[in-house]
Amino acid sequence: MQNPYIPYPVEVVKIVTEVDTKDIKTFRLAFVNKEDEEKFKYIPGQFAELSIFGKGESPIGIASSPTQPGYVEFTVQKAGVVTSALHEMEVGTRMGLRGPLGNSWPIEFLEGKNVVIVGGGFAFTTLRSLINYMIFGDNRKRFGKITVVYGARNPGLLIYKDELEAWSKRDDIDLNVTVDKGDAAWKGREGFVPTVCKEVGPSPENAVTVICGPPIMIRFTLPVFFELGFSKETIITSLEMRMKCGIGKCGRCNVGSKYVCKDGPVFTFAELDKLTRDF
Amino acid sequence: MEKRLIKKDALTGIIGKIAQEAVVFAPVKVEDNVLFKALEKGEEPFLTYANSKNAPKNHFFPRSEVMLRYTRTAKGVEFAGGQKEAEATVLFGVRPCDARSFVLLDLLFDQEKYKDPYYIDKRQKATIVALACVHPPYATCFCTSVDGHPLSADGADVLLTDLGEEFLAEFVTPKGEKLLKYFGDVKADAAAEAKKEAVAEQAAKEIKSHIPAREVKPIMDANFDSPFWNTIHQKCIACGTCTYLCPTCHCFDITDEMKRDDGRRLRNWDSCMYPMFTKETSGHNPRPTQRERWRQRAMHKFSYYPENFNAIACVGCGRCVMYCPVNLDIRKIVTDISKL
Amino acid sequence: MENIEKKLREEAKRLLEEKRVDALVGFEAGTLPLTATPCFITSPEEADRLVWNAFCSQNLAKYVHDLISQHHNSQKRVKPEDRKKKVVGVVARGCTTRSIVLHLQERQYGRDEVTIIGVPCEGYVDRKALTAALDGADIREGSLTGDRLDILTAEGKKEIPLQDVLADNCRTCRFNNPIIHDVMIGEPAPAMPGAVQEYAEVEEFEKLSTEERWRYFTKEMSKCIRCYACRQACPSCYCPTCFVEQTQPQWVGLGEDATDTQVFQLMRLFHMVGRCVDCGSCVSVCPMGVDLRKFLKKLDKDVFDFFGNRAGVSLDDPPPLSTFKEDDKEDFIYNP
Amino acid sequence: MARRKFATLKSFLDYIGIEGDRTIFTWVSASEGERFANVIKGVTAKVQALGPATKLVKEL
Repeated sequence: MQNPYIPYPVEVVKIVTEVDTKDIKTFRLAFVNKEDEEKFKYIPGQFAELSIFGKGESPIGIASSPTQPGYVEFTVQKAGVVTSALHEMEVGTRMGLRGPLGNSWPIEFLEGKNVVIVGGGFAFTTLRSLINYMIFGDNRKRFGKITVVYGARNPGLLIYKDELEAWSKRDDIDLNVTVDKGDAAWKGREGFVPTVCKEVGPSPENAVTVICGPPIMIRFTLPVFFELGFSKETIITSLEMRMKCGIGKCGRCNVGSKYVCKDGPVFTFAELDKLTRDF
Repeated sequence: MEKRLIKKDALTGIIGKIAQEAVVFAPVKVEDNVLFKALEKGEEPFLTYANSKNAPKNHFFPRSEVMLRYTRTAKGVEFAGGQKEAEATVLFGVRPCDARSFVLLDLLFDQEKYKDPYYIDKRQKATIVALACVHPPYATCFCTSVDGHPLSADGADVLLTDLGEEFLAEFVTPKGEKLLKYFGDVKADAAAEAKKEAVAEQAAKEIKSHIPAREVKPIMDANFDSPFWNTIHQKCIACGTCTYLCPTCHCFDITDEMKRDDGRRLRNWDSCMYPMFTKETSGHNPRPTQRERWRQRAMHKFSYYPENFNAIACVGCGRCVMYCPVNLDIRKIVTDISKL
Repeated sequence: MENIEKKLREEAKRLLEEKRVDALVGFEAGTLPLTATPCFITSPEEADRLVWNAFCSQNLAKYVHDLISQHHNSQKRVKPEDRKKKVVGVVARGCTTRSIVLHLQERQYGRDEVTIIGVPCEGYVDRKALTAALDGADIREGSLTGDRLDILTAEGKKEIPLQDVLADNCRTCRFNNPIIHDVMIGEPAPAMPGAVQEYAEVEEFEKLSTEERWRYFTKEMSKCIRCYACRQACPSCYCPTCFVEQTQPQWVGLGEDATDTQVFQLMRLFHMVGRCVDCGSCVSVCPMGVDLRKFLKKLDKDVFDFFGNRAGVSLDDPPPLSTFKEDDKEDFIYNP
Repeated sequence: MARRKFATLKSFLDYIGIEGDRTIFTWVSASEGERFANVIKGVTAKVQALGPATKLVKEL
C-alpha cells in the first residue's frame, strides 16, 4: 500500500526572490530519486505539501508546468512556521514533497476554447503553471485565444517578471499587466484588476475565465464577467483553506460536503453556489 | 454462519486463552473510569460494564501516533515511515454502537483513492468481538435512530448475546470464525435463535431516546443560514470532550517534533470545536465563532457524511450527551432542526 | 430553594423589563435527570426558564467574561461616540462572584458592565461522585427533596444523602455567599461545616514523600486526554491565545506524550497562582476525572500562607502576584 | 513580585514531586564575582547529588 503521508525527498536547486519586499520566493525542487519524478505526475492547478522536517508541512500550489521536466517549482510567501523555515533555506538543502494533490485546472474543458486568465498578487502561481502549459510547443494549438489580466499592488510586487517580459513579446497571448499604483519607473498600466478586465472586455463566446486572487479582488471582478456575459459554469477559481492531510481525511478544509484538498481546490462558481458557504 | 453456546462464566477464561495468542483489548475498570484498553498481565476485563468512557476507535485511530521519523545527518535529513507494523489484536466486548463506528470510519480511511495505511493496518489485523446490549445501558442510547440496533452485528466479527443462562456466540465473518476454537463445541439450536429474536425485539423497545436523524439532512441543508444556529452554541465552552469521546469523530492535526537531531511527525486528534482548527496563518478563520463550529459538527455528522458516504456519522452511543460539561445535547439539536 | 427560584425569576424579569441588563446568564433545567445547564436570556418572558438548585455546577463568570469581551471586540471599530454599552446580568453564588472580583481586579471589564444577582449556595452535586455512588448505574429519574436524592436507575430505586455527593470544593467552601452583588435573592446560606478543614487534603499530600507525590501527579495526568475542558470552563483562563496553541515557538507538544501533558497541566495550574477561586468547574467538566483540585488547592494554600491572600475575596486587595511587601517570604532563596 | 512568583513556583514544583534542590533561586549582583562562583558551585553540587533529571524530560 502506497503511504500517501510519506513525502518524496527533494533538493532545493534554485531560489528566486520574486518581490521587492523579499517575502515571496520561488523554490525550484529536484527529486533526489529520479523514479519519484515519474510518480509525481501533475497537472496545472494541483498543489503539494512542502515538508520541512521538524517544522511541518504547508500546502502550496504548483507554480511550474509539467512541460518543464526535471524539477517542480513553488512560489511561497513567508507567513507561518513552515514557510518561514522555507525562506531560511539555501540551495542544496533537502526537504520533502508530498503530492500532487487535489484536482486541477480542467484542461480538457479549456481545450478548443478561448481562455481568460485573471490573477491578483501572489495568487498567480498556479495560473502561471497553466499559462506555461498552454503556450508550450504544440499545446498552444489546442487552445483558442489566451487573454491574461494580472495585477499587483505595485510594480515591486509583480512576480515572474522575466516570464511576463517574455510573454509580452509573443503574439499568441494577450497579456495585460496592471498595478494598483505605479512608481516613477513604471511604464505599464495602472488600475485595479476588475477595471482592467472591463477595459479588456473579453467576449464570453466559447470562452472560459480562470480567476485566482485575493477574495476582495474576486468579489469585485466576478460582476464584471457576469456583465460581459460569462456564466457561472464558465468561471473557474481555486480555493484556499487551512489544510493538514491534503487527502480528505483530517476534516478541516471542507466547504459544505466537499473537501477543498480532495474535491478541489478548483471549482466553478456554479459548483460553489451549490455548496454551503463556510470560507 | 457458525453459532455456539457458551456458559456465562466461561467468558473470562476465553479471553485469557485468546490473550495468549493476540493482544486483547477489553473494557477495564481503572479507578472510576471504564476504559477500553489493551489488557495487561493480571488485568481483569470488566464485562458487566455499560459502555467504556473512551471509544474503542482509539485502537485504530489513537490520540497520537507517529507517521514518520527523521534524523538530521551531515548529508541532510533522512526520513522513513514511522509506522510500527500492527500486531494481531482482538477487541473483546465492543458494544454494537461502537462496532458500527468501525464501519463508518472504514468509509473514510479506506477509500478507493488515498488509503490511510496507519488505520487500515491495525483495522485489518483486528478481530471484533461485540457484546450485544440485551438491556441498552443508558437512557441516552439512541442507536436505533441512526441505523443501529442494540443487537446489531454491524462491524463485528463475532457477536455475543446474553441469553440469560448462557451466551450465544455468532461468528459473522471468516475473521471471526478463526476464533471458533476458543468457544467450545456446543452448537446453538433453533431455540437459542428464537430466544435471541425475542431478546432483540425487547432490547430495541427498551431504547427510549429517538431522534429524527434520517430526516434532517434536507432541512439542515436548507437552513444553513437559519437563525437557529445563532443561539444553540452559546453555552458551548469549546472544549473537545464531545469529539474526543466520540466513536466516529476522526479529525486530526499533523505536527512535527524534534529533539536534537531526531524528529518525528505525529498525527494527533484535533477537534472542530477548537477555534484553531480552521484558523489560517493570515489570521482569517472561515469558522470564526462557535456558531459556525457547531454547525459544522452537526452538518458533518448528519448532512455531509450522508452525502459523501450515504451514512450518518453518529452511532447513537450517547457519550457526547452524557459527558458534555454544559449539557449541549445533540439529540435536542437534531430534533429542533427537524422542526424548522 | 423553590422560593429562591421564584424570586430569582421575578428579579430577572424585572431587570430585563427595566432594561438594566441586556443579557442574563443563569441556569435552566438540563436534558438529563438531575442536571442544570447554563442558559442565556434576553427577554423577560424567558425568565421562567431559570432554575437555581444543587445541580447548577458551572462557574458562570466564564460566560460573563466571554460575553463582555466579545462585546468589547465588536465595539473596537465603532467610533467612540457611537459605542454601545452592554450590561450582562449573572446569577452568581460565592465562587462566581469571586471570579468576577478577579476579573475586575485584572481589569477585564468594568463593574458597571455586570449586574450580579447574588444567590446563596449550599454546594452543588458532583456528577462523578453521584455516578460512583450509584456504581455506574444510569440515572433514569431523580429528584431532590430536602437533603435526600431519590434516584431511579435501571437496577431500581436508591436514596442518596445530598451531603455524600457534594463536590469537594463545596464541602470545604469558605465563601458560599456572594462577595459582591447588586441584588441578593434570599437569605445568606449558613457556613459550610467543612470550611475549617479547607486544606486538610493538601496537608495530607504534603506529608507524602517526593516520589509518592510525583507518582500521584503523573498518574493523574496520565488520565488527561487534552480535551482542554478544564481550561475552557475556567473563568480565570481567558488568555486570547493559550500557550499550548502558540506555534512560534511551540512551547509544548500536542500529542499524548506523558511529559507534554504534564507540562501543559503544570503550566496551566501554575497560571492559577492567586487566581483560583476553587469553584470546581475544571474538576466537574473533566471527562476523565483528573484530580486537578489536589494541585490547585495547594496554590491557594501557599498564596494564603505566604502572602495572606485569597483569590477574589475583596475588591480592595491587589492580585497577589502583582504586588509585594518588604517582608515577603524569602527563606527559599539560596544563600551559599 | 519576582520573589513571590519564585516562592510559589519552588513550593509547587516540590509539591508535585520535582526535587526541591532542582529549583533554586538567589540574587546575584554583577559586582559579586565570588558570590556568583559560590552559587554556581553550590547549585552544581546539589544537582550532581540528585543525578540526571528524568522527570518532565521528553524522549521522542
